Amino acid sequence: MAYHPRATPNFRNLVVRPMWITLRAGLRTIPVIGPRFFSSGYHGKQAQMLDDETINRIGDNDSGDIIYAADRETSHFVKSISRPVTIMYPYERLEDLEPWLFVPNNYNGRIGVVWETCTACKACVRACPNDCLHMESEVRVNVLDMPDAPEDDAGLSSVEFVEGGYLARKNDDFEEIENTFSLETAHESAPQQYDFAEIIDLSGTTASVRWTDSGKTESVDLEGMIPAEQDIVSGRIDLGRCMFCGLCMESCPFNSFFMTNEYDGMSGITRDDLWMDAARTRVLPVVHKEAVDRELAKRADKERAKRERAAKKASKASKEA
Amino acid sequence: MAADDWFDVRGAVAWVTEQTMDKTIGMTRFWEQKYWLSEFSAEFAMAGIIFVVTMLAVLGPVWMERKLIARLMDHRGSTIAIRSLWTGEGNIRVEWWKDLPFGIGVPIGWINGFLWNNFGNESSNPKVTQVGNRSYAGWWWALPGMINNFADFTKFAIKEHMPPRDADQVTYEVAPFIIISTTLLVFAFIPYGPSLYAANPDLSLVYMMAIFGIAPLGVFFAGWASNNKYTLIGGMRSAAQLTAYEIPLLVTVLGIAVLSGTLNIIEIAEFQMNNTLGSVWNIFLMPLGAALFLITMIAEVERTPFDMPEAEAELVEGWWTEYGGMRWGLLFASEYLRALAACLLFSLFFLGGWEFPFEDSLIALPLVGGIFGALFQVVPHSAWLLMKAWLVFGFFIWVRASLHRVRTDQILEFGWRYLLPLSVIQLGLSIWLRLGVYDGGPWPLVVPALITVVAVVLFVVLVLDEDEEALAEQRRPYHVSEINKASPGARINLED
Amino acid sequence: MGMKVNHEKQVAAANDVITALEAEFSGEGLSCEVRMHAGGKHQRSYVYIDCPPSIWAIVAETLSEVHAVDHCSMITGIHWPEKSPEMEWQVVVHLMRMSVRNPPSNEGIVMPIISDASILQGSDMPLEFEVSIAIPETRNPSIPSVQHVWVGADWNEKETWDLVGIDFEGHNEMRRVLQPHETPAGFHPLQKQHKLRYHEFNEMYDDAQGFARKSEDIGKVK
Amino acid sequence: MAEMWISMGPQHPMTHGLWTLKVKIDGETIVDTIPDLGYIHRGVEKICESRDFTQITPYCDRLCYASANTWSHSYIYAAENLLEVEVPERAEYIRLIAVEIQRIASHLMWLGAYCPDIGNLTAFVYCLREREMMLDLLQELGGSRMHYNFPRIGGVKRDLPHGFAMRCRAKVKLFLQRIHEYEALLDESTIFLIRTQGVGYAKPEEMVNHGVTGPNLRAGGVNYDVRWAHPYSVYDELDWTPSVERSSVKGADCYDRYRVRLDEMKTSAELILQALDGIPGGAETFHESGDPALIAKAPARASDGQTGFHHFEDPRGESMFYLAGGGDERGKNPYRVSIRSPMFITIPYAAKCMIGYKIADVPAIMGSFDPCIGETDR
Repeated sequence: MAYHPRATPNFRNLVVRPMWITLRAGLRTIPVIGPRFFSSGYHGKQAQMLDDETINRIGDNDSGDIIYAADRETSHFVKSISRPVTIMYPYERLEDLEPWLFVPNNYNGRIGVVWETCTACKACVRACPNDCLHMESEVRVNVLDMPDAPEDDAGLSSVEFVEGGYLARKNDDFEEIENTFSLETAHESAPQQYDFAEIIDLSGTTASVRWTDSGKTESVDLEGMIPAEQDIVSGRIDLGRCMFCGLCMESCPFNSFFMTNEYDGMSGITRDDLWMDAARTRVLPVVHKEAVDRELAKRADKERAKRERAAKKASKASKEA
Repeated sequence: MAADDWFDVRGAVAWVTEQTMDKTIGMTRFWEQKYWLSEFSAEFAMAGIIFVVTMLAVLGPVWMERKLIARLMDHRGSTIAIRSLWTGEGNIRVEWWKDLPFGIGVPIGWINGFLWNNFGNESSNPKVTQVGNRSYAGWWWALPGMINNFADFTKFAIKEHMPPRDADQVTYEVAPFIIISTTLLVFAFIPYGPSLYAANPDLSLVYMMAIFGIAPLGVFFAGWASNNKYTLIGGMRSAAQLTAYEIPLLVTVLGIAVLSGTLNIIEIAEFQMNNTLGSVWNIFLMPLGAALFLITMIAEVERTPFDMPEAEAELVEGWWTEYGGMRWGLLFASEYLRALAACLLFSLFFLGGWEFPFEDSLIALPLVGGIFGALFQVVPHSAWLLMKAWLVFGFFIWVRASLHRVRTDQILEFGWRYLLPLSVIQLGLSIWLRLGVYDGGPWPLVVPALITVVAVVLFVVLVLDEDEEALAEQRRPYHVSEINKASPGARINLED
Repeated sequence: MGMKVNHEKQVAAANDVITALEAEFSGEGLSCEVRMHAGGKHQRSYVYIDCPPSIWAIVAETLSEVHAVDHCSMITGIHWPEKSPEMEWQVVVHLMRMSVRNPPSNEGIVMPIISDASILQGSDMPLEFEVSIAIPETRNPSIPSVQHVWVGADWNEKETWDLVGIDFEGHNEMRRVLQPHETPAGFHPLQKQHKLRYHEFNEMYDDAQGFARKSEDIGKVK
Repeated sequence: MAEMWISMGPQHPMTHGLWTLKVKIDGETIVDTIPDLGYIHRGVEKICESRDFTQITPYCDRLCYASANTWSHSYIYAAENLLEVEVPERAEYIRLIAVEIQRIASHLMWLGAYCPDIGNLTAFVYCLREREMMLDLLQELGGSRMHYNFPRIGGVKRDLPHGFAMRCRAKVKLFLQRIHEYEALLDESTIFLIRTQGVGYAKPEEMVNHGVTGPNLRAGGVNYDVRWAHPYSVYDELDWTPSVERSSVKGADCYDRYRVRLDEMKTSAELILQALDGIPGGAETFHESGDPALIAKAPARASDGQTGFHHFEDPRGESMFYLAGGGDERGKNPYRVSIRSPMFITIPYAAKCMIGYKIADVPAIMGSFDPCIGETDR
């Protein structure tokens, strides 16, 4: 069978051409003259973004200074060596270079739960093929009981201070931590919005409490406090068994189960290190603000409808009586 | 003349041993013994010096290979700098000196603390400091990556060696020592400079080629003794290849001896440097010989494209597989020592030994002559020899990076059917040159010029035979023409 | 060049095969019908054959020679312990008529045939077959092997015996392919009596090396 | 020299994955071979019997680690046959795009792994560079790089992300130009041609009888492609032909199998571009996941008598799932899942193809059949 002219086994093709190609590859890495004289001339070229019909329609308006090269364009880290594809991992991260790959809810990273809206209905525990999710309880503030402004407290809060119950005090510097804190790079549990304490005894407007973190007992005025409760929430996730399939996220009826973008902080030495507790899998509501707000609005409407029905039933009962 | 410069190691060693013998045994009643004793201890010291020089010289090629191959593959290779001794990696500093007994480590701790505080923390690259990798490419003049060689050596020395269960114990243990000892013996007669050599017998060339040829025996022993079918096949292939390339090598070296009229390596080098004798480098007199020598040496040292026995997809590591720990370290060191020996021999035989190119004409230049004269006085001539050897090793790396690995039967066929006749032709040429053209004094310059021009023309003709019109029409070997394919392709024009 | 195989022609070709088969094996309890794939976008037809184990070898040969069924895709063994006495084991064989003929060649080079799918009909219409063979209640189920008809069925039969335990008479060098060679004879994991203890299997954490887990596993073939 | 058995594997540069090929050699030529599989048999069929229909998809992803999407789609089509689900048109187009991108990535993985077997180390890096582009596209679609869990019964998990069509067109067009580079790299290299042409002949009718399908069969000039013979999804609405190679009379050698796969990559790229143009509702519109245009209502239970099977064109051959309904939990779990792996049938045939060649040719022949041991051992 005839060989391609470049493939005929002669001295030129077998020895001279490969050696010249290798020499040029080596010379290309010399800092100044390399990229100028020996560059292969096709890495990181501007890719033709629009298809032909669109180009004829709107003309080839390039997108200003944003150069999109279909090849992954990286490594400004080592100037003299042009590496169009490799990401120098600890120094460069993929989500900085290609943000469209890490749209917040489109990436199957570590599991994250917005505890505020989780009602521990165990749908995710049943949905998981590998049985990684395990129930666990956590002291938390019932979000509906926290009216932003006193006047619109529609009397929805159903939990009051009770002896043996819990109360929470808002820690004030939470707002700015919440926006700057990024779980991917901090690799430790997210900051808490409240400090929780166990109520020992109630007397009028003051109560003696024992703070759960520090363990100190203190008597505290109930004015600025918010009632909290011990709730069963799904939390202990065995990441050693998890295969990041995302079925739990889809099965959550209350839209409070998300897959975060974190892919590298989850290693451990023993299997038990891979057990993640409620704090480690917390996702701050601010990350999925719209989903959380939609969910809260839905629940608030359901609660209000329930109240009206109860009121209507009560009024009907009182009419008959 | 290049021969005599200040770096006269042998003279100094002889003087020192003589003085010590005079002052010690010369004073006693056995004073007659001081003569042979000083000569013996001088030779003994020179052997030690040559061993140290060789070990330092072999560090060059090992480091060069690692860095150049990395550079060809667009990364920097190992960048561990000397600074990593005291900086540690990623904010973690191992205080190893605390484990030393009897508090020996304490002063080392002080020095380390001082270096850590003054020269350890910052790096010019912001990303490097962010990640805390301080040993990343320290100062360039500290040869980043050189420390890896010492790290590798200690790893080989420490690693446990597990001989295969029912290997043939005796031959298994003997094989690596045959290889490493013959390789080191080769350096006994390689002169690093006019007065830097361990021994200088008259027939040093014949001895050199004999000791160089013993390695295939060790290789075959290693292949056979490790009781592993793959290593047996690898050992056989390697022995066949080495013997196949031994004969053209010997015939080419014979051509050199004939041209220089001696069988002593130092005299060959002198012949090329001495203005009264030959004063023309042999590479210009026998370019074909130089090419043959390089090819056979690459095969002799088992480097790509001739390293079939050692690394084939289905042979895994060839005859090296069953060795580990220090035995593998010795084999690894012997591979690079043999490569260094090959480069030194090439520069001695063809590139005029330890003479700087055009040394005499540079000194004779009108204006700058003086500067060159001073330079050649100050720098010891062994440095030029080492420079040439490392350049030849650079060529070896370039060959390794670009050529395909050739199959065993193709290697043997190429060895027997092409190299052997060519080397015999080369021998005939050198005999004709020596007897017919040479008349005692320096070569008439027209002879090397003519030979070099003919060689270059031949090479260019060999390279440029390109079939232009076939290339233009991109004739492909396969015959999948677009069999009346539906024409979705037409919608995407591939040519742009 | 149309890519769509004509649906009516495919059903017609299936019916031809069924009438031929029923004519030949009328008495022996062979029942065939054309069934439709119910999912996806296309309702494609395939030939379903219910065949007693005794005549399976002959049916296979006729399919292979007469109806040009040249490809055996898969042989599956299923174990129905509680279903019914006459079907404790079932072997489902999937065959296919790939309508592949030797490509012609001129001066040593093969000329591949790319035919137009829309005009295919009759015996060169690609068809799918599903043959279900029910084996009545027995300790060691076995059916005749079709290794000699389609060599492709060779490793399928080995795998079926290895995992489900249905033997194939006339299959030379039957051996375990997917399980380790030293698996005890008689252990076929896909039989229904082997329960998967995965869900409540949490001792893995408190006793990773399994020192405490001695009770019910000793001596029993797991 | 007397004949001796040497075993290549289970850890051996030649095997792409964990399996052993016992080779009886006389000197350098091969006399007899026995393949020995089953090293990574995970019992996926047994695990699937205790999972419900949606939970099985992630396990089918992990059947073959080089082409996860094709296997999960193959299972989903069989499950849709079992549960009688009608898939919306847009979901079928999105599935086709995901499967064809995965086919290109799988063929690139094969080409990348095949060249070092023959000694050409640089091609591996070239192929992985292109595969990186394809994995980016799949990461946008499925959410991760290797195992996506992308298809659902009755549709897909999520619609094409914003800007996906634009990036996909750019990357596929660049890939079509880069294929010329592979042809330059390999067709013009003498050593590659010497090592692959005339090595590992496989006769067409022998292959059909042995059950070999896919690119290995089409290399012998046999035009059998499941997407063409039993069209599922929307393959019959797009304009394409299977890539068939004109091999020599003695059969298909390694070079023809390389040619067929290179041609198939081009066809897949063209299919993606056509699908992007022809997707109903346009590639730029975006539907929330769970939208009826993306996923249809599907029953979660399959009663006892129901069965479903589907042939699917995997980059290595014809993969197939057979599901019998009526498992425990009142039919939520399948009673039996049977998986046909193309390589489980092709490897024994490939082992027979090697008889008569040299040991140095074993990696070339075995590599050209593109074995993927994950799906072989299930």
